[in-house]
Amino acid sequence: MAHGHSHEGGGHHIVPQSVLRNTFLALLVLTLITVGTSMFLHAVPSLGFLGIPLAILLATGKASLVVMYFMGIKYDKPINGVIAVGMVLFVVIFMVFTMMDTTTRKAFGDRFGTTTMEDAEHWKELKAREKEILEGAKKVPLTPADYQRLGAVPADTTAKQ
Amino acid sequence: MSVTMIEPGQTMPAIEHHYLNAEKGIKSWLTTVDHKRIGIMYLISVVLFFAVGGLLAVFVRLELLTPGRTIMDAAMYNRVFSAHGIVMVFLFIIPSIPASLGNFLLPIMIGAKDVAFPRLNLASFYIYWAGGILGIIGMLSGAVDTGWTFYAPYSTTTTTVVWMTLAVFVAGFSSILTGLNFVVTIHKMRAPGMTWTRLPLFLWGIYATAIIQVLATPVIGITMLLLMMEKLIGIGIFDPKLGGDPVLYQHFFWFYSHPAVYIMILPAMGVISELMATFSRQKIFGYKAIALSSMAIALVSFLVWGHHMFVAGQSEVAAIIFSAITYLVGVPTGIKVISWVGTMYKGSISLRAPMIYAQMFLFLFTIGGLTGIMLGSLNVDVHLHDTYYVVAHFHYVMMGGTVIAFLGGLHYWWPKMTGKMYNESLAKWAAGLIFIGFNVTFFTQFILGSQGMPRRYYDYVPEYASLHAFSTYGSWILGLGLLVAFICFIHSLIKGEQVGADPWGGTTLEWLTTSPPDAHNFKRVPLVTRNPYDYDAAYDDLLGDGMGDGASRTPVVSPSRS
Amino acid sequence: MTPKHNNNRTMIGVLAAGILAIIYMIYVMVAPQGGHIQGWTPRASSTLAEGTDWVFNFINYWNYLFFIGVVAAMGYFIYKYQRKSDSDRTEKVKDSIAFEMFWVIFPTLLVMVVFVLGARDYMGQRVTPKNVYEIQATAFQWGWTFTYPNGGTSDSLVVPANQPVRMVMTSNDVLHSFYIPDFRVKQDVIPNRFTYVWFNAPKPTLKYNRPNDSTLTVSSLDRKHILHCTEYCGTSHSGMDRNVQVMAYNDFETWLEELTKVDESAEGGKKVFESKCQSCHSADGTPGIGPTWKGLWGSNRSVSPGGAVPADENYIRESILNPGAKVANGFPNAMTNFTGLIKDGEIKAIIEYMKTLK
Amino acid sequence: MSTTATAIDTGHHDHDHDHPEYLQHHFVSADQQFDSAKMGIWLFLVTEVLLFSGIFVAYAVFRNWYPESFHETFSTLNIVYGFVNTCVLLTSSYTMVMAINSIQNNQVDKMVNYLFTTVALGAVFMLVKTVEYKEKYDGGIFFWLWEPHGHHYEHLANVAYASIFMKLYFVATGIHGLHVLIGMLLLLWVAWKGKEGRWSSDYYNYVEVSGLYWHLVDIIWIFLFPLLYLTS
Repeated sequence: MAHGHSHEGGGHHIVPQSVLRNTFLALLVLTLITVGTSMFLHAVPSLGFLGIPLAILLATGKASLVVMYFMGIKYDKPINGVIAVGMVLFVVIFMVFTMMDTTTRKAFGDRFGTTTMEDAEHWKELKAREKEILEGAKKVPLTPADYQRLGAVPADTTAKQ
Repeated sequence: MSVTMIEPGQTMPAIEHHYLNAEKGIKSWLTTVDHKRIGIMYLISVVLFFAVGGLLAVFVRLELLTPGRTIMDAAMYNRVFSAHGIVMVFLFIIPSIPASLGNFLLPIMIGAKDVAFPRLNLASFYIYWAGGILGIIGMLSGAVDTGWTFYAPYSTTTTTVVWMTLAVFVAGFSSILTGLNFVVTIHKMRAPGMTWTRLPLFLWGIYATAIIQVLATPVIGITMLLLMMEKLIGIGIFDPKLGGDPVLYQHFFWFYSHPAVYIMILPAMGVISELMATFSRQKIFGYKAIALSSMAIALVSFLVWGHHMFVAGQSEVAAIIFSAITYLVGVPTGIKVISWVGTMYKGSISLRAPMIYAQMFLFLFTIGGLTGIMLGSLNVDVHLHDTYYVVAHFHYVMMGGTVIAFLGGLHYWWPKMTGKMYNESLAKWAAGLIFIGFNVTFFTQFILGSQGMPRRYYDYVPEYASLHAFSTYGSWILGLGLLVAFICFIHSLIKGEQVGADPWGGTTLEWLTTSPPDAHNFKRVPLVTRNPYDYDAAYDDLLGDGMGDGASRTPVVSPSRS
Repeated sequence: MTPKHNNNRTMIGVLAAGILAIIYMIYVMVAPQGGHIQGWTPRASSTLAEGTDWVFNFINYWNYLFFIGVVAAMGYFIYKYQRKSDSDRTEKVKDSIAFEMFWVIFPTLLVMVVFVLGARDYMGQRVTPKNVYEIQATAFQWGWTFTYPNGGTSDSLVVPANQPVRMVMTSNDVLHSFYIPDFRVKQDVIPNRFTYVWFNAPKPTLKYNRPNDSTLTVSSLDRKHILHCTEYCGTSHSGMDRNVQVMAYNDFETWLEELTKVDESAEGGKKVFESKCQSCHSADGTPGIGPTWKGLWGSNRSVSPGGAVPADENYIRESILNPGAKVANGFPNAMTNFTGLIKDGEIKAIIEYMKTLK
Repeated sequence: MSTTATAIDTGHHDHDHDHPEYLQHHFVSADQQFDSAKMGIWLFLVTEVLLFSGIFVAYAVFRNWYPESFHETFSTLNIVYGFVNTCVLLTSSYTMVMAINSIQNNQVDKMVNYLFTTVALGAVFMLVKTVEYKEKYDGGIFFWLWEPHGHHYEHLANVAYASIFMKLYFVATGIHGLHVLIGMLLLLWVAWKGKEGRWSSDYYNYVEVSGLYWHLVDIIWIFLFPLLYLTS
């Protein structure tokens, strides 16, 4: 263990070297596991969807090890811990709320968000439906009698210059 | 030094040693680490940028006096309104209250000698000026006409915004460092006895603002960086031609900019809480409610930015969620307004200039807040978005709120900062002119906006001509009022008469040191034993010295208690 | 010491200023301003407008209530609790938790009601009804081109009456926004992506001017329905105001036919010039964003790349369809390319018109 | 409720000289100074993480929109380089922590050696990074360059949004590399001052602060490595 007297400058807690060594080894092992899982997932494409969550899980694990032991949050004043947690919270808020928009743009069936490249066939379909659209417009219950009711003046031939 | 009781009418003895004459010469000012001097330097630069922004605003309104060309062409008009936006937002209103009044008063109000990192404080002042100079270069060289929002495809394809984005990036750092400094100071350097519930509400406002500054400003930093990358190396995440998405830029921009509007208003609310308490001589109504609502606003303000983008091509799911949370963030603001009005209940209200500004704040900020509720509703925002209704809303909240509170706070703490009292009637005339001018200018714009007049329009349909004319006449009155207020302060510097430590009968710590305060604020670290607005306990202080040993007392105006 | 300021006179001054401001606000709200503007929202001319106005007024009345409440309380307290002397001592007011709770619960419920009203109506606006009449709108820097299903393109928007119309919108260059105040519809137009907005205008506009009529300087706009661009898009962002007419069916039908006929005479060219080219080019020699057309035809043009080029048939055609290929020296390469926005007949008409401009 | 305390006598009392020289005048005790420094650096780390959060959000959004071209582009990244860099940075974090441990036990020279090893490991990281960038530069891909050629990259030319992802990779690792550089300079300064005997177990604030900064730079890479190199 750390030898001899170490007159404490203040109440700073000294993390025992054994803890540091174990954390370091744990970090290396976790890195190996991360690479291992990605290799494994390459081999088994059916589990491909696990890629991101596993990677994030392992990375957060390693990061929390570094924060707790290397940066000493475990032995530190609680306010620094609150700051660390707050930091992660706000990154997550930013990510979640932005993704909430970008991933749900086609939620209501309307052809929102399609880029022009994908939408070429929409135009063809529109052209095909032209006859039907004009028919639809015709069926609108407008007769000359309606004009008067709607207060529409007959076509104004004296065009405005 | 023994203490003499000063009868009213007798002139106050000037304080020999204080922070202004502790050291002499420009060099001592430019290299000072005294938070009070840095506060004064920030005050001067902030007022300077306010003058620049204000002048630009007068030109904008002059151009809109008549449809078609009045004094400048479209390209120039676009540059002027963009410069007005950028200067006012990044160089005036964000640093205005926290950096000038906050810097000066935070250490004194918590009984400390200085902020936690004095050198960092000076560094952030110089970074602020670096941002300011870059901004001016950006305005003069590049034709920045994108408005203060730099929306993506236009800002990255057609105009040169690199200088201006660099200026915002640098000015952002100054805001981060100030916020960081204030959070650590409030946490670590409070005087013995100053628990969280004995913290004055101005400091709760500054604390909540500092948290937002630390958490939100880095995101505008990365946004400006990515915008520069988009322009210089064509990264393509915002430019639709390369597959990017302009709405993504708006997400990045507004994630910072909505919390930024709370950076602007929270310190103003803090000032108003102080003014209400002192000038109603009444304990603040609902201290915990106001303190907690400041923190609630600080946190919830990060969840609502989507209400700027209801019609920007955002998905309906996101729009609905953002609208719901936007309404939640309105509730704490309502509690604050109710608590301020509650403070006046059964108080003894003295309508000095700071209190008049506080009343104006309540009047104007209530209109601003309520129209915010209007803009929060999804279908109404479809009609009102990007029209003059929005322009009027944010001017009522930012100018009617923050600028009026800034002027109120400035009048309130002016005797403490300079030791001199301002001329009361001059200040009242200025307040009156500002109030009338403001309402004529901006309430007209509510009607313009709801009638459909779009924002940032150089030319408009003749139907809106008379309303625009009204608005321009109002802007002249408003400009005159601000000029008179400025003259009132300069006049007080020259001819103002000396004041004692506590001209208003305030009870927070800064009123217990000399005015202007000593270079080290307090000779002995004060022991805080009561709530900040406890007027009964405060009376005993004015006689005793609070150290319980009555050794040295502050020279006070004897409360002519018969 | 500080001169004894007259608390009483100041109090009267403050109350007077408050009342004066409120009077001005009421005046601005109700007095008719220039032409027919009065009250808050423009005249409702689409089926959506009624829902928006209802929620607008609902919130407005609550705003009036809260605002008058706060201002009345302030005025009364200023009057009642004036400070008599500097040594007034106020009695303690207990913080009542019940009062605070009330002002938390009640506003939260109220704003949730307002939210639900707004969201419900908003969803009604976003989901398009059946048998909709689709018009494609292309926004470009400082103008619109509306393409109708029968292929006709017009510069100002004409919609059939009493028929749900869906605008299918995209932009050629930067962000624009399609906003018709009278219909209460607005939707940003994003390059390289389609955005949609629908409305149904029941009442035809009374006076129709000639099809494709876009002799519109802003001040000459006849107050039918106006289309604004509300997303800042550059120098003449305010020049993108256009006319919106609602025609009963028969007139709409005739208008559509006439739209596809392109008269290729110089006269037709002049009309195309006014609708599409006038915002940047001029016909009488005055300098504009783009080169003037006066004396252009047949002259030698110094362009980059490529040095000198005679201004003949294919130079003009190429400069319209792909302006970036040969940029006239001294002018910015800012012209949007008109492929798809202009018909071949119209290019011929422009060339005829240019010939007349000596 | 007794009274608020303050003492105002405007005479100047002299500075008492018993408190140590490194204690700045406005702090009451060395502990207060140390805690303030630590909280200050933690808040600064918050701003650094939020700066990088912008890049992670852009990465997440575009990966969600164009997964196939994401896979195509990032499969060209060399995992060996990434893995080596991760181990290097983890070891440098370890040596950094050992440096702080030794200064806490007042072993100044041991700390200085650990600091120099940390900086050396940082240099190795930057070296591996430059090799990787060189490889890409030869393949015609760099910050402002997008003409992929050479057998390894030319198929990217016809992948739809490959340039966005590649440039996002460059921006992310570029800004991270910049932070590694700043960290190395900071540690060099701290080690240099350590050599001059400025730090002791009573006063090692700057060592602690630069250590925390270095750990943050390591954490950012811990997230960057799997998300960029592995998940394609």
